[in-house]
Amino acid sequence: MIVENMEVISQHKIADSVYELVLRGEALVRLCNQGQFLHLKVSEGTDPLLRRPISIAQINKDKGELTVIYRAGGRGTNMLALKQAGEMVSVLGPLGNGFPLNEVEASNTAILIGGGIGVPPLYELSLQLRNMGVQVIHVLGFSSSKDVFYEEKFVQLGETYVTTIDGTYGEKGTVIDVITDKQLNFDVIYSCGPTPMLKAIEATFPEKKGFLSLEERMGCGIGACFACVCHVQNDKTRTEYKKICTDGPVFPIGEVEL
Amino acid sequence: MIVENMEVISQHKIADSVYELVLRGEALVRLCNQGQFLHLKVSEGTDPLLRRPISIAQINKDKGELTVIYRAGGRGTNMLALKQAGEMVSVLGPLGNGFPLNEVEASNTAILIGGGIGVPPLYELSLQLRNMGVQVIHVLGFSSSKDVFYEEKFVQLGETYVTTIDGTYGEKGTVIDVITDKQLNFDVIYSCGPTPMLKAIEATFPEKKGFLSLEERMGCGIGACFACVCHVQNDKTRTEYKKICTDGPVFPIGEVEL
Amino acid sequence: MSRLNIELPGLSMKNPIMPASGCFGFGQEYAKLYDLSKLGAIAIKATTVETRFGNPTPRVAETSSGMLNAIGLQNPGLEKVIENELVWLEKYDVPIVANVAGTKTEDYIEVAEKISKSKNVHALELNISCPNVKEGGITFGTNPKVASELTKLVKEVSEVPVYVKLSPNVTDIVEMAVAVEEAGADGLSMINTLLGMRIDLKKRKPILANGAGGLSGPAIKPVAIRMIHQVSQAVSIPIIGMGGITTAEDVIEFFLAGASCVAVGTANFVDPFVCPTIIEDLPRALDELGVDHISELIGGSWK
Amino acid sequence: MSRLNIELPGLSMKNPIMPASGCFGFGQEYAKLYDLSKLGAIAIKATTVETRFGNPTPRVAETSSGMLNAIGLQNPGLEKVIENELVWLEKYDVPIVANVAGTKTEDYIEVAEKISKSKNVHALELNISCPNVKEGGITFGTNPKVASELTKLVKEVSEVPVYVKLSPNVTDIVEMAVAVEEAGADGLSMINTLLGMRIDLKKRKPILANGAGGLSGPAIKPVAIRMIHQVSQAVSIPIIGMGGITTAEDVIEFFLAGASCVAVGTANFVDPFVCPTIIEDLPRALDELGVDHISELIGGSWK
Ligand SMILES: Cc1cc2nc3c(=O)[nH]c(=O)nc-3n(C[C@H](O)[C@H](O)[C@H](O)COP(=O)(O)OP(=O)(O)OC[C@H]3O[C@@H](n4cnc5c(N)ncnc54)[C@H](O)[C@@H]3O)c2cc1C
Ligand SMILES: Cc1cc2nc3c(=O)[nH]c(=O)nc-3n(C[C@H](O)[C@H](O)[C@H](O)COP(=O)(O)OP(=O)(O)OC[C@H]3O[C@@H](n4cnc5c(N)ncnc54)[C@H](O)[C@@H]3O)c2cc1C
Ligand SMILES: Cc1cc2nc3c(=O)[nH]c(=O)nc-3n(C[C@H](O)[C@H](O)[C@H](O)COP(=O)(O)O)c2cc1C
Ligand SMILES: Cc1cc2nc3c(=O)[nH]c(=O)nc-3n(C[C@H](O)[C@H](O)[C@H](O)COP(=O)(O)O)c2cc1C
Ligand code: FES
Ligand code: FES
Repeated sequence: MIVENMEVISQHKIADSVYELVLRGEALVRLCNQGQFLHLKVSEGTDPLLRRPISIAQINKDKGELTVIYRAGGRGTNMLALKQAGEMVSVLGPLGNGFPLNEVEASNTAILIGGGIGVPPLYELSLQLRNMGVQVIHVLGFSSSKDVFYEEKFVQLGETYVTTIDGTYGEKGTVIDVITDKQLNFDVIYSCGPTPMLKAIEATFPEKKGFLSLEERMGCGIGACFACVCHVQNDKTRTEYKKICTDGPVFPIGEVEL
Repeated sequence: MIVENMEVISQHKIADSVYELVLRGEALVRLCNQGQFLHLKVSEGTDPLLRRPISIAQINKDKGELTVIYRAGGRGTNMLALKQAGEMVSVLGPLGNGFPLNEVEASNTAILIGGGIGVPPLYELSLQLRNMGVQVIHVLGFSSSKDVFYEEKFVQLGETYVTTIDGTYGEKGTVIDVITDKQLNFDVIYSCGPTPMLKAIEATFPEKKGFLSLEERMGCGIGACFACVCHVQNDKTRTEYKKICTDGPVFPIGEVEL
Repeated sequence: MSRLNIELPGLSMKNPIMPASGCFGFGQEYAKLYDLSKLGAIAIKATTVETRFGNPTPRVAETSSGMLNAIGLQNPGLEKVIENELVWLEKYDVPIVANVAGTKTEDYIEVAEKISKSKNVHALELNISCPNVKEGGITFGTNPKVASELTKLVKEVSEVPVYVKLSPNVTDIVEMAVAVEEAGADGLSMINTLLGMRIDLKKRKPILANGAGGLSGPAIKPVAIRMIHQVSQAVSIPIIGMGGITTAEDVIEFFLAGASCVAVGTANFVDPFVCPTIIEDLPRALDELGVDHISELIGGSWK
Repeated sequence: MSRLNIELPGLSMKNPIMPASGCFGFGQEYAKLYDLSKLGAIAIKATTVETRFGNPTPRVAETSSGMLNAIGLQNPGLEKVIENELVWLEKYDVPIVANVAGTKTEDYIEVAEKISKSKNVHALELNISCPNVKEGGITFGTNPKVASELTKLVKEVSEVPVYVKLSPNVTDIVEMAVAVEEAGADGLSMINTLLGMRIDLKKRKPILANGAGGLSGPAIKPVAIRMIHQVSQAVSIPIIGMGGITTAEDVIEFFLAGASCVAVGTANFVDPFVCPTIIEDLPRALDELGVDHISELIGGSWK
């Protein structure tokens, strides 16, 4: 984990309030894996003060480039969205443990379930799984047609279902609806998205092997401040904990309380 | 006085830590006069919070451009120095009352005495005086050779003396030294620079007509916060005051306490 | 139909936005920029019995997301404020909140009595919390008994409702608030500035000529929100909220904490148009939250 | 010849920089980034008698140039801190300041007595000011008599010097400082966080699950500087200064105010390398001011 000033190579709006940002640097890219995240400083001064945790969507070690995809909503991400090619961004990373690849074999089918702005880290994961010869199914859930992004990119890597809650694009309903309706078969689950979605996955597929990527408000991002802890499932003492920033953000289904 | 987002047209380092910044806008430029100042917001966020007062160095109403020259030293000016062409800067202005032109006649000689980063506002003043047919003499004082800027530009407008305290460029000594040594003759003084220099001018030429541009830490820049007040000379009650931002920054010699 | 009007003791406001005392002078400068009748009210600069020059300069210093000031209650004095400033303000359709300051109890009483008779003064704001006056101003603001007595005396002479402006530089803000409520205050105004200091490294002395000064701006907003959240649950008089407000969202945060209207201070220095900008922007912010009238939000974080 | 070393009760420091308690865990995470022996000292996370999970999440919220936290003293408990964390830290050549917390007087005494016996604990920091513990932690920090009694009792059992960490949420910080000095404190540590709050507009409740939290970061620096400036003139014990330090210049400002060494908290979250960066940068900052040794600056703004 290092701090590096990375150069903005490009920044594009790819859906309603959603931006794709490509950063280039020297050293940091080489350390990154699927499912890890970066801690970005969006401005020079002390406002906003804290870094913003954003997942890695794509890693290009040859070019020394990283892609992140984020929704601009609050102060920090709105300022990030103003960055133009050539400007520099201070990046702390890579942080956390990404999606494990060694839990799946070439003969397996993996289902990658993304919800909204939880979709991005699944892209690099899918690239890696495909490299290993794993069959991938993507189920990408969004609120509405205006929020959909990266569908074509995922289609190129495998079977892809897009759902929207309001039915304005793809299937109408939740990701769970699609999986049950289409009776999709798979050996392992990888998922990232809002907590209600992750809870539904855990409840619907209690017997499946799976990995969930969690979110929490963070201070340090490196395990020192204890901002991002969660309880461990079935812990009677209620004193055990995991830190999402360093023990996660990816946890096996059933490990921590959602 | 308005608030306008102006575009950075160019930014160049012209001396040690001294930058020349050209801004373009729609409406603000047309309101500006020699000796007035702008209040610049150097960043989007709330840090740094306050605007920075910077004098107008040149006004190009045809092109809609303003030039300012400033020394990057503290947090705000250092951030301003990072702005590149194409970026926007929020500008409040024009503020204050500039150097009066109606106090001098075409047949007169005006001496323009600048100290360090007080030199810039004298440039537009000199252009205006020349337009009126007034003879101008420039005496520009700097600390050292590395601090000197705009000499050639002033030379094109009239007799110009450059002094440095350490003698590494031009005459050695203060601006007062040069004026007395060379026995310069003039009808009216215009000056901007550090307070000790202004005091020396007031003390050395008590009988001359003259105008001094003052500095003080400012809050609002528009006369509302009472941050920038100074006492009035010979005020027995000690309750009279002038606001540098709106009554100044230019005052006739003898009006306010330096 | 307005979604922004607010009715408070003495103050019938078109919208809940007033410039904060000391950050708007007596309005003359801002009147050149926009129509002051747009404002919900105006809190004018602290007025003392006598003309005051205030503290030596520098009087302001910047801090991270904030500023320090030690103006020292510079003002033309009671008589001139009434005769010039308040009369000049009569041409605007906006209620005036007169900020009353002093060093001795009698000063407060004299200012309160006389200024409250002015036609357009609809409320007093009793400034017992200015950190920049040496002779005693500060003890009024940190001692509940003293604050309560002063409130009583001022209430006796004032012809308009009295809002007491609380200092945040206390251990127990609720105790102070309850004390002045019991003494008859019609409302509270909070918070005044936090006491702070910055030091000039080269000169090795405080940047402000006065030494310490009052910290204002976005930096102090979380302290203001916390105090209003506490106090609004402990008293039943309304609160004029302030401390770092810059945007319509900030206004809503103060309402949810428990304020019934707000004052905008330091932000006027960064953007002199900030008050009308916030007023215009509020309906959008209410829409986003699905709120019809801003008054529905008062105390929403604890109700 | 060092220009940065500082000698304080119990603490022989290579340089005046320590990470602040709660912002550095027990050092394990930062040890992966740089050699902890570079630090002047380390203030470890607050230790309580029992294992604590702390408050529910969200535990942090951002503010302008600051942050709020309500971690709630999460820590593995006295025994594990001594056996695991402190033993692990022994491999570094750096004095440890153990931050002692609790809810009852007996808790403080037990932690102080036992932890002060650890080989590398060179001083205690008595945390009477944590705003995030409900049961009474806060009253220790706001009542001079209670603080003074606790200090006496802890001094009796501690084998190392005791620094009392003061809360800024008081009317009279000097009164608190003098009280604990008289009770035998070897030094002061100030300031802890200011009590603040932020409200989530959509959810209409505080962002922190705990409601209020402690405000830290550059936003509070002017308050810290002001308090250290006041207190250092009133006491003769040394002060560990903290509150918003981010740069070498900030360190110098704290020294000029009256601190004898400093702690860096929130800035570690923004840049995990900030402590070594400041240490490396300090000689340049001293050069620019023409200062030989940093200790020359202590109290320079009022001496
Ligand atoms: C491990 C991890 C990976 C993430 N990956 C992505 C991603 O790839 N794309 C994306 O769009 N978003 C991602 N997020 C969420 C993203 O961090 C927040 O949307 C973002 O921090 C909000 O910042 P803001 O400036 O818009 O909001 P503000 O309201 O200004 O934020 C204020 C503070 O709250 C924190 N905060 C607010 N919302 C969240 C949130 N949902 N999660 C965590 N912290 C929050 C901010 O980090 C900041 O400290 C991720 C979060 C985590 C924890
Ligand atoms: C009317 C007027 C015209 C000016 N014109 C110019 C100019 O043309 N070129 C130029 O280089 N400088 C000019 N100055 C000085 C310039 O405003 C300061 O150098 C600048 O504000 C310092 O900001 P900073 O971010 O570098 O320093 P910081 O230390 O970050 O500033 C902190 C705060 O102190 C204020 N401050 C610090 N030094 C000064 C100062 N000398 N005068 C006023 N405020 C100060 C800042 O505005 C800010 O509010 C002018 C000042 C005034 C009042
Ligand atoms: C320059 C300045 C002058 C002030 N003068 C007064 C005053 O005269 N009377 C008063 O009650 N408050 C005064 N205040 C405090 C403000 O009214 C307000 O309570 C405080 O600044 C917090 O709000 P803000 O953060 O929006 O500025 C002053 C504040 C500033 C910045
Ligand atoms: C996340 C966090 C946790 C903290 N935990 C403790 C603690 O356990 N004990 C303590 O005495 N202070 C604690 N503090 C206060 C800091 O030690 C310090 O006094 C305060 O944050 C001001 O310094 P800063 O602005 O540099 O962060 C904590 C601060 C933060 C931000
Ligand atoms: S964010 Fe600090 S421990 Fe996870
Ligand atoms: S800067 Fe506010 S009155 Fe001059």
